[in-house]
Amino acid sequence: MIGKLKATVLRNRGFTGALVLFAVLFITYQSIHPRGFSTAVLVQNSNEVVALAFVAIAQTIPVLIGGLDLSVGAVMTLTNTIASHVVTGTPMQMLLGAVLTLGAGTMFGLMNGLIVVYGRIQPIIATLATGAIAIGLALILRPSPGGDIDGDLNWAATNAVFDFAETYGFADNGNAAWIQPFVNIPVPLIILLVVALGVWLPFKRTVTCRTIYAIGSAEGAAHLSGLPIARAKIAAFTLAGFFAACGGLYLAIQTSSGNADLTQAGTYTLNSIASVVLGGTSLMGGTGGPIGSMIGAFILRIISFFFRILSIDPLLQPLIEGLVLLVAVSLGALRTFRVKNKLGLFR
Amino acid sequence: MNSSDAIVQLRGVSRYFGGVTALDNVNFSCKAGSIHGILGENGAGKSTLIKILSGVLGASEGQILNNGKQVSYRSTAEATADGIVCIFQELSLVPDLTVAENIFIDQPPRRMGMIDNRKQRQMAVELLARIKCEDVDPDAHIRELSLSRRQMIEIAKALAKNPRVLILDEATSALTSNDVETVYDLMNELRADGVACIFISHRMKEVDALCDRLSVFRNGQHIQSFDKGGLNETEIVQLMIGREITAQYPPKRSTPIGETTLSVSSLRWENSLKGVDLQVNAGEIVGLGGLDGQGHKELLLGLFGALRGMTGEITFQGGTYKPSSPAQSKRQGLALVPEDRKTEGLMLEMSIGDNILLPNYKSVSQAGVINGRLANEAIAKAIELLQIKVGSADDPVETLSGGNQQKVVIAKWLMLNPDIILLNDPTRGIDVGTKQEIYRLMRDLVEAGKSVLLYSTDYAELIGCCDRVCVMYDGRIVSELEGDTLTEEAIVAASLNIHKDDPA
Amino acid sequence: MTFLSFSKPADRPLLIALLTTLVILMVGTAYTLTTQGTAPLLTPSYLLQQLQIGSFLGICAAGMMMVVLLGHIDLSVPWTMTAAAMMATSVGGPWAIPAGLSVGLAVGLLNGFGVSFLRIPSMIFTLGVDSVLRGLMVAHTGGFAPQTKASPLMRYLAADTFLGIPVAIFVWAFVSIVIAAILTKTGFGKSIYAVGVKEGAAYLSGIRTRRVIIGSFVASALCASTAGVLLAGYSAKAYQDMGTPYLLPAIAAVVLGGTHILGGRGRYLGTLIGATLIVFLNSVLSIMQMPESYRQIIYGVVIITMLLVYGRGKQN
Amino acid sequence: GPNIVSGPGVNPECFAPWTDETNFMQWEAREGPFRVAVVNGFVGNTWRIQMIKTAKAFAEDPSIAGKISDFKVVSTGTDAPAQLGAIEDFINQGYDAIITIAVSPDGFDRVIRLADRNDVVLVPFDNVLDTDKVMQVNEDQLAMGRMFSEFVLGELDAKGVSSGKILEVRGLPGNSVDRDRSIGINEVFAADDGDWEMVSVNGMWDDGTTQKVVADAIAVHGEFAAVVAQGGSNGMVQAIQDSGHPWVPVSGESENGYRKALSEHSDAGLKGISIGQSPGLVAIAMKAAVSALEGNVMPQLISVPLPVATYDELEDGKNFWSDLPDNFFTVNEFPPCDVNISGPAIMAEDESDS
Ligand SMILES: Nc1ncnc2c1ncn2[C@@H]1O[C@H](COP(=O)(O)OP(=O)(O)OP(=O)(O)O)[C@@H](O)[C@H]1O
Ligand SMILES: Nc1ncnc2c1ncn2[C@@H]1O[C@H](COP(=O)(O)OP(=O)(O)OP(=O)(O)O)[C@@H](O)[C@H]1O
Ligand SMILES: [Mg+2]
Ligand SMILES: [Mg+2]
Repeated sequence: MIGKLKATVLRNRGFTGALVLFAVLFITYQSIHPRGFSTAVLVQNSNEVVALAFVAIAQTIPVLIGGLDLSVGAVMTLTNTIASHVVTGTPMQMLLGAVLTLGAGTMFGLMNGLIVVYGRIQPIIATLATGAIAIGLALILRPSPGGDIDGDLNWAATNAVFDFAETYGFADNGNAAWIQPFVNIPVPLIILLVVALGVWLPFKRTVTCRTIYAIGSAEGAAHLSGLPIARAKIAAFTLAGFFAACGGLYLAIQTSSGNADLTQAGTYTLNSIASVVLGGTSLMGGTGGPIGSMIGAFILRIISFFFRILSIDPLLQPLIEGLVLLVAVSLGALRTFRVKNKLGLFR
Repeated sequence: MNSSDAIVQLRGVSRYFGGVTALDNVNFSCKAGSIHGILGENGAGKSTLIKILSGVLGASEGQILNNGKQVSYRSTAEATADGIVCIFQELSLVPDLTVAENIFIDQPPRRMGMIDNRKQRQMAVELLARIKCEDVDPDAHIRELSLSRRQMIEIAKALAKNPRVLILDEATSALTSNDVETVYDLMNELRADGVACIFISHRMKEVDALCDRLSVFRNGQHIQSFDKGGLNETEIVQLMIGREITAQYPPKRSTPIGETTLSVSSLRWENSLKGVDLQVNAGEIVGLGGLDGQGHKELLLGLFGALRGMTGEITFQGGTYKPSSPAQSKRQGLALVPEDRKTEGLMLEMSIGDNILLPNYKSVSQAGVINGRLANEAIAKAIELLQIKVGSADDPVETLSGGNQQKVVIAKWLMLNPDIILLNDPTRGIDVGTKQEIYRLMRDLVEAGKSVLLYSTDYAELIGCCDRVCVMYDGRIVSELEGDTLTEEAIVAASLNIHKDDPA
Repeated sequence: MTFLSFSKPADRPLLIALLTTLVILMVGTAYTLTTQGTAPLLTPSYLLQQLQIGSFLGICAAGMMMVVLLGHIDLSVPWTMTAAAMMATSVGGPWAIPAGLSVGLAVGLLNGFGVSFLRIPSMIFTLGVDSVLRGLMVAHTGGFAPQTKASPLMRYLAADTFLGIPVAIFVWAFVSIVIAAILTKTGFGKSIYAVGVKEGAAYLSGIRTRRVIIGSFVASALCASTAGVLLAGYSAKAYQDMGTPYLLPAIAAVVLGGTHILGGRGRYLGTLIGATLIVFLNSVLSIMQMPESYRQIIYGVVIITMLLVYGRGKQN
Repeated sequence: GPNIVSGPGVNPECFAPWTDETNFMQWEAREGPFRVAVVNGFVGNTWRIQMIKTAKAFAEDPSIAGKISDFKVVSTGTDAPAQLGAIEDFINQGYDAIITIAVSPDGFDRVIRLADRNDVVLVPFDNVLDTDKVMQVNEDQLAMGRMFSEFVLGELDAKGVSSGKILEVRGLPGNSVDRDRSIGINEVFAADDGDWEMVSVNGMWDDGTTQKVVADAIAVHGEFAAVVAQGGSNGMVQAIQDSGHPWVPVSGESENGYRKALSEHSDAGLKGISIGQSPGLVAIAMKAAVSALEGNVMPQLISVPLPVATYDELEDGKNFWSDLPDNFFTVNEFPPCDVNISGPAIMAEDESDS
């Protein structure tokens, strides 16, 4: 039994490592924060991480098939601008707008998938190009930042459950007894977990998902085993598009506006890759998963949280941030030094 | 033959790869409830044949019939659905998925449309029991398993699809003798259940033991089919390689052994090598025998510098020698022909020439710049020496068949003219003809005063061409057999470590 | 000479890229003819000036190709360029260029070490190195207010002309010849391809794969720093963030040149053409005063279409 | 939150209201010393570095040091959630005032709401927000654009040129500052009776890009009557010089290098105007924040006078420094606000001895 547990942990070293690192960083941060462990701080933290977490999840799935999606940041930006146009009006219209936004992102992902599978273009390049296209479209939709998404929605979606209830006046403004256990949970966190787990866990138990892992691990074998390779690849990029759109939609709600920011798109793509790696997913594909990447995103964010509570020369902060990132990803080297059979290195 | 009761049947099937004709107007059929062996040299077209049967490749010409009705499968999935299941020469397991997931990879048990992991696991346990692999943890990742174990899982995977036609393409090449037994029993069961098995192997013994009917292929053509016992071994081999063959193994050492080339004492690494003592002298072929996973591979890799943290004394050519990396071992005069030519030995998509030159650029460059003329000469010489069947030295290696690929691996090392060459099961999946050429080559090397250390899964081979055989058991060398003591019985006994003077 | 031959089918991408470049120039000329009745695009002076500016990209691409052939990538190019330029100008005088190049050397060794010894995926390790370099440069400017004036030699190499041809183009040519020679004429070059195809097999063939990897990353970083030093010479000074516009175009140039992004396949001539293509695409777009949005879309579409066409080549 | 009150505000020569319609705001006074944070976005360019150094230096400045008990500066990079997060975090930590350069003119509703709830003074400057709910500090970009054009037109007039191509070098697409300056520039030329063909290129406010696009434009269009750049001025001058294009009237930012060039080549015809978006704005924003915390009446939108210098007003050692690097921004001090930290003082000396 205990042996089994040990084996499982060993098989998911990367993930376990990420979890531990996260726990350490988070607890340290919260305990030195003047208002550590308070709802306000949790809400703030989750608000900051949601968009990145979604994009990191999006990145994970193409990475699992051994590809990379350099368009996730751009798709987030594109959907962000779309949302800033369509998520307005009556609640019904807003809901419709949200669906439209997610649909658009999913379609874009589907397009990536089709190009990769039927165009036979390496994912990394295909998405580099489609990413540029996405940014172009975003710039057309929002030549300059703007759009106003309903303020209540913004307030409700970026707060704790209590304020949510209060804003929309249900559970008698969040004072009902049944809701008390939840009032302090940040809404953004709920959104993130519900969407991520709600989509991923069922998907994980399909042959398509199994094929995604198989492709990343040994495409030839997957092919000989008669697995639906094309379907799986297309699914991977489509899902990536969907999750990137979730990021874009939330970003739009959070900033109640749309902004076709080229640099920001780039930042998010690169950070998504960093999150995936920190989360213990191998860029070779085949091992890991979105949950890990979510934690990777948390880790990435927490690193910068520290600058706000410690006094560090502002002109040294970028350096420190860079070094910490470098060291964090270099922890992956521990594996290398455990490897006694050097051939094990070349997998 | 009357094709009425044939379950699968090929009519005038041909397959071309660019210029190469892999199959040439083949008519072939096999009956339900029989085991049908297919024999042929490397490149004879065996794999191509079964790849066409099982939907991996399409036929360029001709038609395929299943139970009399014509079919053309566009994917293995379609073939499987039709009851045709194949175990391919190149394994089809996914390293990062668990054993259970691999066994039921494309048709897992479902509940409400979703994979039912518990059920899958328990079904896997049952299957593993059926193939006598209870030791394998269904949750283990394939990565963690040895090659022989993987081949057994392959078989389990095939059984899980309860096939009506089961095809094994050299599926037993890496199996240890007792696993092979298990497979025999299974195939006999299946035959009893009316399943048709197509069995491809280069081990005459196995084919003999199992098959009811044999078909011989030679460069793409179906030469002849006959019932078991219809022809004797030499006749069969003759059909396969299309010429008279003389004694299978070259005569043993004629020259006296020279001084010690390599001597190893109490070599330890992790828990695979537990104090190996070994001597290899100039002018002799030393064999490594024993069951799978007793540390042969580690020993060879370790000597070649691919393992870290190995302890023990090694002297090589009189000097102490500490293997630290293949590059350094190469310079010292060692060479290694690795276990898996496809992933460790060759750059499949690179040209034959580049593959041969890979370790040798120093020798064909002047002042760090490659001299084209020297390079081409060197390549031509190597191809000539090993009689590699190539169209042009610029073709990718992947277009060669297994045997010729293996020759390329050996060729690139011979160019360095090493003092000792370590071979890890070099004749696995290689046809008789090529095997003989390789045996002869080894013999020539040692005649020229070099040394050879040969690990083989094939006992006959060890007995046939080694001057001395060291049998490994549990990371140690438990006995050395030479001359008359070198018999199959002796090796088997030693492999199982049943000795009157047993140390352990 | 073999370097210029298009014989193999694998060379179709090169031809296509070459043709595309010409088409782009034609389109641009058609545009200027209709709008202004002149064809500046085809005047030698303009072409030379474009190639002069293009040489910085071309040199980056040359280095990038060395790592792409390994199946790796170097995302530290932007701040390697910047750091090299800023160090060169801070040191100044005759030691300016050596200082700049030694930055490249150091970065290359670091990247190589991380990728070959620590076995961290280059995608992420070089990304980390890039942000470290950025941090260093911010701290450097913030803390030490360094000199930023390019040395006369830097000016000469980047902005001056020789026999009427910008010196920068000669530098680009020189780098090209060196890289092409390494790739086609040396064991190191061949080993790069081998490692790109299958590192494990290369390792077991007695190739010092770690040295090969480090060597390639050093080459890449040296090219980047050369480009940085030149760019500083061209602008007469170094400034923060000067390398950022060069990363993605460099990768695109390599890929449009027919080099396989997963390594093992590709010719330098292709990269050369790819770089030229991007340079002229850029200048035509800016002549048309194309707004950023459509610019981005056009880049994307061009890359996709060309790779689709290349792919067609592979199938039949 | 603040109350909307009627003016006049405190210290008007420093805190000048944008227009006479501009509202005034007042927070109730509280006891100092205060905790102040600066939340910067992108960090990797000279202007931002100079801004951060100015902020640090000003926080030590005797005129204000006593009123600030705790001062933090963080840079979040171009990442809206991160910047919003940082601001919210400082609000949670109970800071009294938060100065920021917004990464986007929009999307700050939540933090504004939180700031008001917790009586935190939030002061965007440089890249300001499209809202009148917060106190903001900026220079009038539209006016800057107009001034660029008016000066250039004046010079052309003096040369007797009344037609030709004008090269406009724009900045970051989608950025509000770029938009406003460009509007200003173009409306003046449109209004002028000479016939001008505007050619506009995108310099991203960055010397390298500007140099490249200007060089391209010259190569394609031949000669320009004038060049109106809103940034990357060094690159613009460099390109004109290298291409052998004759010196013409120009406009640009306030980099030291640009002013050096103006003073050096003005006789040869490089007659230029230099208006700086000054990194010193941060100091004024800090000062405004403190003054607001002290309960003074403040304009909602504070217009900082444009620091203008034309080629004939340049004086070595006073408003430019021929012996110092090109990159730093010359205008940094604002005497009316007794912000007296000069560019060279912080950008041209070693940290250790400043
Ligand atoms: N993908 C391919 N491209 C080109 N030629 C191929 C390809 N696959 C097989 N061939 C050629 O077809 C012929 C038959 O190959 P095949 O693999 O069927 O031989 P085989 O009998 O299986 O040999 P072995 O016993 O070594 O497996 C060989 O000459 C081989 O070179
Ligand atoms: N060809 C290779 N490519 C990449 N990494 C390698 C290679 N060979 C070894 N390594 C790794 O580099 C480090 C040193 O490996 P090396 O081959 O030198 O064996 P070693 O003897 O343990 O190391 P060293 O020789 O440096 O003491 C280890 O992390 C090893 O796994
Ligand atoms: Mg075969
Ligand atoms: Mg070593």
